[in-house]
Amino acid sequence: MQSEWLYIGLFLLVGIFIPVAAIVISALLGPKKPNPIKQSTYECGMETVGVNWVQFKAPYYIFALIFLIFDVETVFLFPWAIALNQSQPGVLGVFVAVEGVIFILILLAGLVYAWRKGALEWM
Amino acid sequence: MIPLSWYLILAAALFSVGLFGVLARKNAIAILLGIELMLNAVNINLVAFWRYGSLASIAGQVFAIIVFAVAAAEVAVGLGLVISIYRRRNTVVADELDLMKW
Amino acid sequence: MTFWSDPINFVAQWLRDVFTGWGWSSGLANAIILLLGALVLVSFAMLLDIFLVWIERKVVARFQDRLGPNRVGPFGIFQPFADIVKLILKEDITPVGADKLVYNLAPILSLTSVLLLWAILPLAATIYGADLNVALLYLVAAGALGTLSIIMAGWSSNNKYALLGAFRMVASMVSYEIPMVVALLIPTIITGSMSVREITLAQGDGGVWFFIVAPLATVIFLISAIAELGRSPFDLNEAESEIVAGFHIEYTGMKFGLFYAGELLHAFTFGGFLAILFFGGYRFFGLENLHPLVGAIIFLVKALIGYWVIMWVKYTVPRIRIDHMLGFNWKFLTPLSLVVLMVTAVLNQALAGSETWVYALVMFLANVVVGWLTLEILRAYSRSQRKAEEPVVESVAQAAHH
Amino acid sequence: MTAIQILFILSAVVILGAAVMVVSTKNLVHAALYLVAALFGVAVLFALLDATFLTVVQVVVYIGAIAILFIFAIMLTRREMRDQGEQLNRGWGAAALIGLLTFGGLFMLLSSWRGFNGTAAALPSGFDGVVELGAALVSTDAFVLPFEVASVLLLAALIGAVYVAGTKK
Repeated sequence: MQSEWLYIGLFLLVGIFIPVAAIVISALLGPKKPNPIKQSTYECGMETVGVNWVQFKAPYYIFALIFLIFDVETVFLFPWAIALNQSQPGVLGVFVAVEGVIFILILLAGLVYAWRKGALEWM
Repeated sequence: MIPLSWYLILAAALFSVGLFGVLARKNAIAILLGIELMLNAVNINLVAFWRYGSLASIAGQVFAIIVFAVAAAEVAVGLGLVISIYRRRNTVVADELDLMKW
Repeated sequence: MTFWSDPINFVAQWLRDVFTGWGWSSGLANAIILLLGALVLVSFAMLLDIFLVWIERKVVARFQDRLGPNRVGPFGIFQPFADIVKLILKEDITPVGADKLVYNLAPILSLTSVLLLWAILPLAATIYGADLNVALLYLVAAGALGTLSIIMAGWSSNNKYALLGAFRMVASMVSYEIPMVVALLIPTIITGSMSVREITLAQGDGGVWFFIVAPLATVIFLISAIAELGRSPFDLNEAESEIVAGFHIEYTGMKFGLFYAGELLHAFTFGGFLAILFFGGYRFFGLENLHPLVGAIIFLVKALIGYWVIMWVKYTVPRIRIDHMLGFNWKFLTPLSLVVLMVTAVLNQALAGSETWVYALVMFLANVVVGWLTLEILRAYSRSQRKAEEPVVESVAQAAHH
Repeated sequence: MTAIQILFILSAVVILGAAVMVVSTKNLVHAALYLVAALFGVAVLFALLDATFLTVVQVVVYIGAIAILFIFAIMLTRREMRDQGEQLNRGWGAAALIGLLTFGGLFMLLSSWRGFNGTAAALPSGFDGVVELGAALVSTDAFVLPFEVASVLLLAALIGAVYVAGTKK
């Protein structure tokens, strides 16, 4: 696996180099005439009112939270999905599938709870 | 080849830095950031012990995955508590949350 | 192995001989060859990206009954080059109060996260980069970096609209990541591997393309891919009429160009992954055996078709509201994908060792049944909704009458 | 000094430098972004340790989900996000001492262990960590119980977090 990671590491370097080069070339060639109006925050021509870091609705956070739990769940499911095909056919194989099904059903119960609690609504 | 000691020393240092963050930070969210560092130090150790120990038992990696789940649960509940407290008390400074002091 | 039968590996082998002939160690020679390979592939992707700009503009013009660029070169094909020159020569404006480092890192990370996907694309049987055994999770991981770049751009711009757009975008991207990951789990179950190369191989000799075995997963993957890309109908991050342009509102010149290039290349790459996961990748009924380059062309054509479908959706369907969008994901797409996953897993085990056509047929029928049940449930739900609303409408009408 | 060792030292420097910034920077969003850098460094270490699956999981879960949630929480709890001012509490000197003592204690403890300078055996050819992991997670002799318990843990976390964070004022 290490040569695969070496390739991806080199790919990362090249992938960072290309956009950096683009920005540097553009910075060298482009004009630089800053003035306060040009650099002010863009709000369709209106003067900016108040601070720019406004506070957010809580639902954004709730959705990110539910996502976090489900994301971790999928991490567990990937090894299970691979183990499915490695297991023996027959009753034992179905048993392996059932283990995962139980896992998913428990998580679905969480989703149902969040749904009933109204956490999936955009308040 | 990297000796095991390098990983262990790095993990110990990372754990100590995280511990400092947990003890010294005022902001409750920053304290949770420190806990994340400590959990990562633990994970480095677990995986290093798996790699340098017996490869046949995959226990080190399984433990590391369980740590991922625990970290996710901890962050979800911890940040949930912080936000709930913030709504009621309008502060996230851990020292000011002294309702239960007595 | 001659040059004609396998050009890429032939050149790699030749370079290896040259390098070791210079007295380099084999490890260094290998690293340099990999670096050259990465350079060639990234340059190819960027060149392709330039033509994607032209394709996108031409196609959207046809959808909207216009001509599109037609002045620079035949069919306006050199228009993107003129655009690039313009973008390079534009002034780069950093707004007051922006967090400079994060502000500059965000567009770089945005394009890099897309380019990283090309490291695992199998272009043909012998033309592929890294054959990771966790390639599908790698796809999700690169998407995670993209999400991070958006939140960095939105936060560092010091602009309300930018932050609002970033929050919307991230909320939708992470939400739709769940059905996407579940859709990725289904080819994993069928193949027993997360490697994109093995998934392509499993759809070859003696196998069927996975969109027959898993039609619902194909649709779920397509929908969540469109959401992940932030394209219409899920382009709430831009929503010109509400938040002007979303997270990249303050970006000018080349930095904006990087976001734009990243978006187009991302869409094309997802077209490619759609082809790999569900439509056989570089395979086309044995035609790919003629020559590796034929396989690469087949793959690119399939990816272009996938890209075209994404464009077709983008320019046909209007934007939907954010609560509808998140509701659609969490209340419909996620439960549906998990149900499909469970059915696929159990059937895959029950059918282990059976003939390919039996396996494909049963899987297809199971998908049809699940899809039909879903439609029935939806129909019943909308009927009950309509019943709940009707009396209100009548009473309002009566009140107005009196 | 081999290339692998140089790579290790580079990532170690990144991890520790970023970790120090996480616990000391005043801007909390920066702290979260430094955390991302530290986590990415740990992912590189996992790749060096041949734990392919954990490498991508580190990026997917930590950077893609946990770091995002942190940034959301920071933005939710700050009316004005650029708060300057002191971020360390009064006892930070004692905390630093405890941190140093912990490191010293761990170092003493570990260096007296005979496996401290152990080296890794080469991976057997055809070793696929993901397949091994999957087999272990579903095997009744190994980790099927933790596998299911993890699901219950996540369910509990989901219910708890939605209950705590979702209540309206």
